Amino acid sequence: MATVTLHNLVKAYGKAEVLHGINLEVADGEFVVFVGPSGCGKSTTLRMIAGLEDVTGGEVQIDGRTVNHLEPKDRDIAMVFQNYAIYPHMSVRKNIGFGLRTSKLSKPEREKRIEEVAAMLSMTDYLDRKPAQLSGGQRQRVAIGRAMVRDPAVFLFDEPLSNLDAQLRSQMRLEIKKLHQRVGTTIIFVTHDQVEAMTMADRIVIMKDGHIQQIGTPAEVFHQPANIFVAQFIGAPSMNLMPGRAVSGGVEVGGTVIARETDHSGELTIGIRPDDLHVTEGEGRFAGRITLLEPLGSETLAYVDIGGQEVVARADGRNPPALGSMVQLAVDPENLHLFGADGVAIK
Amino acid sequence: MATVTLHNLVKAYGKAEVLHGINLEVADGEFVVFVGPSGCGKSTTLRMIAGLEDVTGGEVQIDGRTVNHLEPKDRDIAMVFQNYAIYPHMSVRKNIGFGLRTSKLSKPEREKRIEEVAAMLSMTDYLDRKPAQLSGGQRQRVAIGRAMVRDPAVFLFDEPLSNLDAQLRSQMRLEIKKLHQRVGTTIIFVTHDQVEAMTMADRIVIMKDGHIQQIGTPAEVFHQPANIFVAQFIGAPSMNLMPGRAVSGGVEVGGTVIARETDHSGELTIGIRPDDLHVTEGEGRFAGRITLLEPLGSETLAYVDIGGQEVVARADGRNPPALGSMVQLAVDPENLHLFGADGVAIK
Amino acid sequence: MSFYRNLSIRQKQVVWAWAFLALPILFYTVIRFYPTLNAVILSFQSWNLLGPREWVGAENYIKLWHDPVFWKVFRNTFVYLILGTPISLVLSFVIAYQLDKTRLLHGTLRALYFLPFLTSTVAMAWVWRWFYQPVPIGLFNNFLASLGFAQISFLNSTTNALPAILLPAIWAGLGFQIIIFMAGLRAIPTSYYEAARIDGVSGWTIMSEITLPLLKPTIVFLVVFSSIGFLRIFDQVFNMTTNNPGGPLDSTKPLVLMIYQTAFSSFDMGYAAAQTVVLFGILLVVSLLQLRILKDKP
Amino acid sequence: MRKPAKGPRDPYAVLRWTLLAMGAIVMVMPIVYMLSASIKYPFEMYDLNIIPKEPTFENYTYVLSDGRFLRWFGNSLLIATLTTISAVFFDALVGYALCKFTFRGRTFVFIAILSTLMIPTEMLVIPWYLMSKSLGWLDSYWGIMFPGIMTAFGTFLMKQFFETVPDDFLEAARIDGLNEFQIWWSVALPLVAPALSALAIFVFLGNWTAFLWPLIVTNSQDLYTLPVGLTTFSVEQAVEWELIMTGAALATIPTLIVFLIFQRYIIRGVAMAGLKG
Amino acid sequence: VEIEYWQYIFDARITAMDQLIENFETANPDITVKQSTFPYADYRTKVAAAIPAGQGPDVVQLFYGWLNDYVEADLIQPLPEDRFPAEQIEADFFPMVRAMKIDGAYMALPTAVRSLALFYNKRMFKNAGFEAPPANLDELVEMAAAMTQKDGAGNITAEGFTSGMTAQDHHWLREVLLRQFGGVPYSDDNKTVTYNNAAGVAALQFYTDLEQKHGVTKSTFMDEPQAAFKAGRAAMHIDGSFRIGALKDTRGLDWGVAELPAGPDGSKSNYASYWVNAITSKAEGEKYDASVKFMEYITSDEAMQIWLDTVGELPAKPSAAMTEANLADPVFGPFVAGLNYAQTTVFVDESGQRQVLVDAVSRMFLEGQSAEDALAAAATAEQAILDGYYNK
Ligand SMILES: Nc1ncnc2c1ncn2[C@@H]1O[C@H](COP(=O)(O)OP(=O)(O)OP(=O)(O)O)[C@@H](O)[C@H]1O
Ligand SMILES: Nc1ncnc2c1ncn2[C@@H]1O[C@H](COP(=O)(O)OP(=O)(O)OP(=O)(O)O)[C@@H](O)[C@H]1O
Ligand SMILES: [Mg+2]
Ligand SMILES: [Mg+2]
Repeated sequence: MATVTLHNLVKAYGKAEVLHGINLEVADGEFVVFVGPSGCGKSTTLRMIAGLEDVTGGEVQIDGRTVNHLEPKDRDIAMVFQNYAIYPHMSVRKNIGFGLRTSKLSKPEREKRIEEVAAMLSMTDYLDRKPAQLSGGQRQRVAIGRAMVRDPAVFLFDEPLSNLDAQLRSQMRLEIKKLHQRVGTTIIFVTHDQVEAMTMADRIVIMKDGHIQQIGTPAEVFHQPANIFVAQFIGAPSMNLMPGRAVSGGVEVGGTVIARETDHSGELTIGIRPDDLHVTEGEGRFAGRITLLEPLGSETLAYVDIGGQEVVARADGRNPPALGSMVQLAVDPENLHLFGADGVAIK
Repeated sequence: MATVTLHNLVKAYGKAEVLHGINLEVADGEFVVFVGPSGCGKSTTLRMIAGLEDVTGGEVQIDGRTVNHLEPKDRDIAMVFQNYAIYPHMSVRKNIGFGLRTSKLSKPEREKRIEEVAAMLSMTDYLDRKPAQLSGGQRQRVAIGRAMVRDPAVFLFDEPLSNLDAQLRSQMRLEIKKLHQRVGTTIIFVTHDQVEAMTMADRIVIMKDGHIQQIGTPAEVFHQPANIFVAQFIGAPSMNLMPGRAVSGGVEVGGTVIARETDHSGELTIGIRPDDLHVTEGEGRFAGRITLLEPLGSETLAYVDIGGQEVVARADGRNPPALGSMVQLAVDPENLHLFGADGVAIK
Repeated sequence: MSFYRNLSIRQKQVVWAWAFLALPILFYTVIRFYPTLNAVILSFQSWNLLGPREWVGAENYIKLWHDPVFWKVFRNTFVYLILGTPISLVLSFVIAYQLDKTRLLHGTLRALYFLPFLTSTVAMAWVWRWFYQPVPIGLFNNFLASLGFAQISFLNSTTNALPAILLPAIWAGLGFQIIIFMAGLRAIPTSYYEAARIDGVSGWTIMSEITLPLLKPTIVFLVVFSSIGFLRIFDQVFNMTTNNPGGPLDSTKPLVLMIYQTAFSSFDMGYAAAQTVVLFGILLVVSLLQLRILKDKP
Repeated sequence: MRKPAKGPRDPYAVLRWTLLAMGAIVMVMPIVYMLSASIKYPFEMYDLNIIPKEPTFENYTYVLSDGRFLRWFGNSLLIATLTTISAVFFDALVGYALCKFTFRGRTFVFIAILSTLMIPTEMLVIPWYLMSKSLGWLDSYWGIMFPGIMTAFGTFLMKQFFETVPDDFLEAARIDGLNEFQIWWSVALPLVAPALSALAIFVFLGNWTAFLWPLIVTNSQDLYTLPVGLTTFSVEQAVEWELIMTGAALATIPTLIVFLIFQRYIIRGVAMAGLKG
Repeated sequence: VEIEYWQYIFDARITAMDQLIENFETANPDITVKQSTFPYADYRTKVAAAIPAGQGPDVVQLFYGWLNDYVEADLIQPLPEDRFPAEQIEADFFPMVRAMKIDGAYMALPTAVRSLALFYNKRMFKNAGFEAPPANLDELVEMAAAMTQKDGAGNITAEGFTSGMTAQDHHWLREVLLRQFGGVPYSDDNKTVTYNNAAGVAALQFYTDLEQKHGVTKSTFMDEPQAAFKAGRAAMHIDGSFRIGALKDTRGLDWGVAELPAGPDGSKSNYASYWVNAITSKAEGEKYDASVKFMEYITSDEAMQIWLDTVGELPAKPSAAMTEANLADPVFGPFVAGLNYAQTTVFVDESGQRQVLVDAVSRMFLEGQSAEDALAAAATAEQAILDGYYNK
């Protein structure tokens, strides 16, 4: 187990700088998830930690030691790849054992270690199969096993779940989370799926275009997004954004004034999460017509047109409003998110 | 626009029967989604409707006419494939226009039609690009455009969204839904993702192992699943299932008796959707320890161990209970699902 | 070691790359480039292999330019290319395309088509030569004669001999091309064809608008390598015309055979070297042209 | 590779199959004639019947009774095998380096190696001979083998094949502490195993039938390869064809057997070449 | 001391040489001779690659026409005058061996020489009622015509006479027919082509008429003339003495040998060629001495007789060749007799010069050129080859 520190990390490919100074401290045993849209530099950061890419500027420290020039194998890390990178020509046992090739363990010790890891992943029965005979989830487990077997100080995951289907994905998510609880190793996990980030992370690092947008616990980034980008990126369906204005006594949005005090004046962007915008029987803040309904079972998402602007609101799952009907939408002023013209959140 | 009727449809590959008599009536303009686990026969059914597979037994009727022996092109259908099947060497324009090659339209008419479709899909600016220069969602739109351009009576979609990432998937879902509202063509859509099925379908057909399990509206299949399979398949996270028993005055489950009358007696399986199982401050039905938390932002999923059985319950997003704490779980007796030993739902 | 440790990842890669390549580069330099260079130098010399080498300037090239045999050979070489490459490609494509649709004994048929690729050119050249003989021993002519047709002079003819020799060359390489084509065809997703069926486009359109364009990488590969093969044709010609190599009247002689004869019958090494340099130029230009034409076009 | 394509109904199936089968028969006809000639007496050589009136294995007995034939066969086998191993090894090494490492001069090296395809070996024989002489390689197995221990075509093929290996596999191994050579050897190579088998058969065939250079470089008959040995049946102004055919048949049969046994594997390997032209 | 000897592969020659070596080694216990042999078709290439590299043999067998190049390149050492006195050689050997004398020294000597003769199929002769082989060219044409068989479509199924410029016919044309029609192929110094005249045309015309006018032969018949004769599908065939061995073992073929037919004026001519043995420049010191001894032995009368008995090639010395026994031999007799009036062509590029005549005939057959034009073109081409060589 170890801490990981990134200090002003910069990466350039030729002239193109793709990471512009990343600073991050990962505590010992922490589960940190990097999330962000495609191409934002998540993998690059991870690969620099792993030692698969040169560091253009700044420092990578593992357990307080600068490792910029260390070989991957000397960094005491393990990595799991998106396409599993398990070798199709080796049995599960050999695949898992592969991580031990350079270790100094004796043969029986290795075998024991492999069995242990397999047991931990409930893969004991499959040890002698070839990957082709495994399901996607099992393959992913083998990949994790191969990383675990060396008992590294830091686990790195690069979108390990994105090749799995929805059901498996949520299952593996849980497994990895539980594994972390059990072994307690520091984990850095890259994904572009915010649900994964939310459900697994101790802390989330949200990146965009080679910059960190926000670092925080899932609750922080969800409830106090640092800027519009984070607000939209985290949470599904995405936060509704509406143009608004700070007025005396509150903010004006969609033709209504909502009592919410702010130091800011002038143009604002108002964000409301669909979950905070309820279709209500009584009097609401906004009125609009339902253009589309997405029944999700226990709830229904209603797409409501209020004065030419479409917003998503939550409605009941059992008795959803009718398509095309006029509805009232209620929102708690506390749940408004305010952003300045520069997109940064306003307290 | 047309109706589609499947009458006792059977398909066998060699000796292996993979569809065992499918009966279905799709109304004119209806949006029907086939959903089910991998290998259950969804694609096969769809491909038989399209005319890409021979019919082993039974009938396929489109608009009342038996089409078993008709060539695909004569069935007045269009199909969108999982991997889009758009030609990498043709521009978007040519790809969309490909569907018109056999039509009798004049050149300018074709051009007009292509532009129309492109406009409908907001792809006008991309008409002269090659697929490689498009994002995944745009490619999918091209595939839909190629199907639309011929203005068929029935649209067939075979998992068209499964190659897209989560964000894009939910966006495309909406687009297809809206498209359907606009053009009103009959649509048969295959997926293995229940969220897609729920949000898009007028009616859902749930299949397993070549048999239909249930046909119903999203609300029906969610709230009144016909059997355990449907109950578990629809809804995320999956319904909690617990062994129980019918006793006088209700059902016994997890050590408590819940007042819920039923004609059935003896062993039962009790299903409770995570959404119906709330972590509560007050007195609940069950007590247990929280083993894992999945914060989703507006709510948190709590994995609770009640007497050795793990269930998933819903907790507040802003103030989730602490990991490892003892909590009470509340459930409304109305929301219990009861299944007999054969897995079939009991009223 | 510590020097190596302090290298960046990229630099380490460079070190490894050259370590991997060290022996091969030595090999290619000594075994291939040096003799090639030697040939280039030799093309400006006169040497009968036995005596000393003498500088003669561009004389060999001038001689080549004025040598009517060279121009004939030059023409032949291109005829081999211009007939051989398209014919073998079309044939192998047609067979691969049809074979791809066949399931009954698919593997066996494929193996039969591939077999000729495994045989020795010399032995097969003899069999073919035998097929081509006039009556009473030639298979084809006996066949013609038994049907009452006049016999055809296959090899002893200035017009028929070249195609007659080309045929076995095509025959021998066909199996390889068929398999490559089949692999290319298999790599095209079925859904492309199904989409086209649903759109109701005709078989010909599918072929010209979908199959062929999508096979382009395969086609480029085969065109380039089969062209190199036909431009370097030698074994078949040499072995089918052993009595009169490249004959009759040089009508079948390709450049490589001319080089061989100049070098090992006339022992005019300098002249042979000049021919080699010309051949090298032709191969280079043709390959580059093909790559350009086939790869660039959208 | 997907299964052979299939449409629901195919009206031309029978016609297609018949034509293909006929084509296949035509394709193997010359081979059949070779085999047939090898069991004929000289006086029947020029008859066209496939099954000889008086079949005889005398040619085989004659060829095989000459102890040298077996020796030549063994030489060919040894040389072709060793060369194949070496060529597959080095071609894979170079192909890998050119595909998976980025370094300045990569394209140049690649083009340079490919350009060697354009020089006919006939012209290189004399320099090779002189070189072998000064290095003392004449009349030795090594002397026969050295020009073939690496091939440009193989390098090209291997480069293509390695393109299909995702970098993740290599990086995973790098993290597991393997050095680049180990990565190549124990990760990359097994991943392209079918391709290696295809390359192996090409190289093997090429060496199995090589003629001019083995002839020039060897002095003693003990070192002859099969094709060189076979030409000893051709004498001044005439050729003993039935013996050549027998020798050719004997030379072809092993490759046919190897091919038939490993057919699937070889074809899969060849097929990999086509995927990313 | 061990010396190395090279020749091409031909079973009888190898056997003969093995025996010679055995005898030689018994006589000279301190010397061993190692024989290496190479396929005939590539022997020349092999030798040319090896000898300049100093790799080859100490004593080598070369076709007489190749010798010049080797001498010029100093790859062959002259035979020592004391052991091989020129007068002695000129007295003992057939005169054609004088071509081996370069700059006053003998460079090489043959063990045996070969000449041409007419092979004939006795069974076909009997069937056609002929008793004796043709004595002159007219008879040759007549008898060939009588024995040629054709199928309904006019395709030849059995030839009266074989022909094939790529085999021995170019020698027959150049040194035999040409002279019989009154011409000479080359000037005395061998540097000029002299056959482009009426005699030459007549000879060429005679040759091509066999196929084109008389239809008694077809040059492509059964691929090779000897194959047709061997298969019993040709009545007459001109070939060298080296063919005897191959024909001897042929099942069901009854054949005889006769001298080449005489010309229109009754003149006889023949073509003789030979392979010579020479000492390469590699042999030095005691190897050189051993090589000289070996040369002495393989050019001795004893060696020649062994060679004749084993290989069927004729001794290079009249004293050994023109014995009663040899002349009376039904097989060797005609060849030996032919040696009396045989000519040797001094080639500078054997294959090139052969090709010139091959092409001349091809042009007449395939392109309908007249004999005059074909011959004129051939003369120009061959002269160019000669000039290229002599004016270097
Ligand atoms: N080898 C390279 N050469 C040049 N640019 C590169 C290279 N690798 C990555 N990049 C660029 O660096 C940026 C960050 O890439 P990176 O792979 O880290 O993105 P990512 O966040 O992992 O995206 P994804 O979610 O698609 O994996 C991208 O703009 C990419 O184009
Ligand atoms: N060509 C075929 N030959 C034999 N069996 C087949 C063939 N195609 C499909 N099957 C079998 O038919 C069954 C149904 O396949 P189908 O493709 O319809 O499943 P699916 O529901 O579409 O699954 P997925 O979600 O994986 O696409 C499977 O068991 C499959 O193995
Ligand atoms: Mg990435
Ligand atoms: Mg499917």
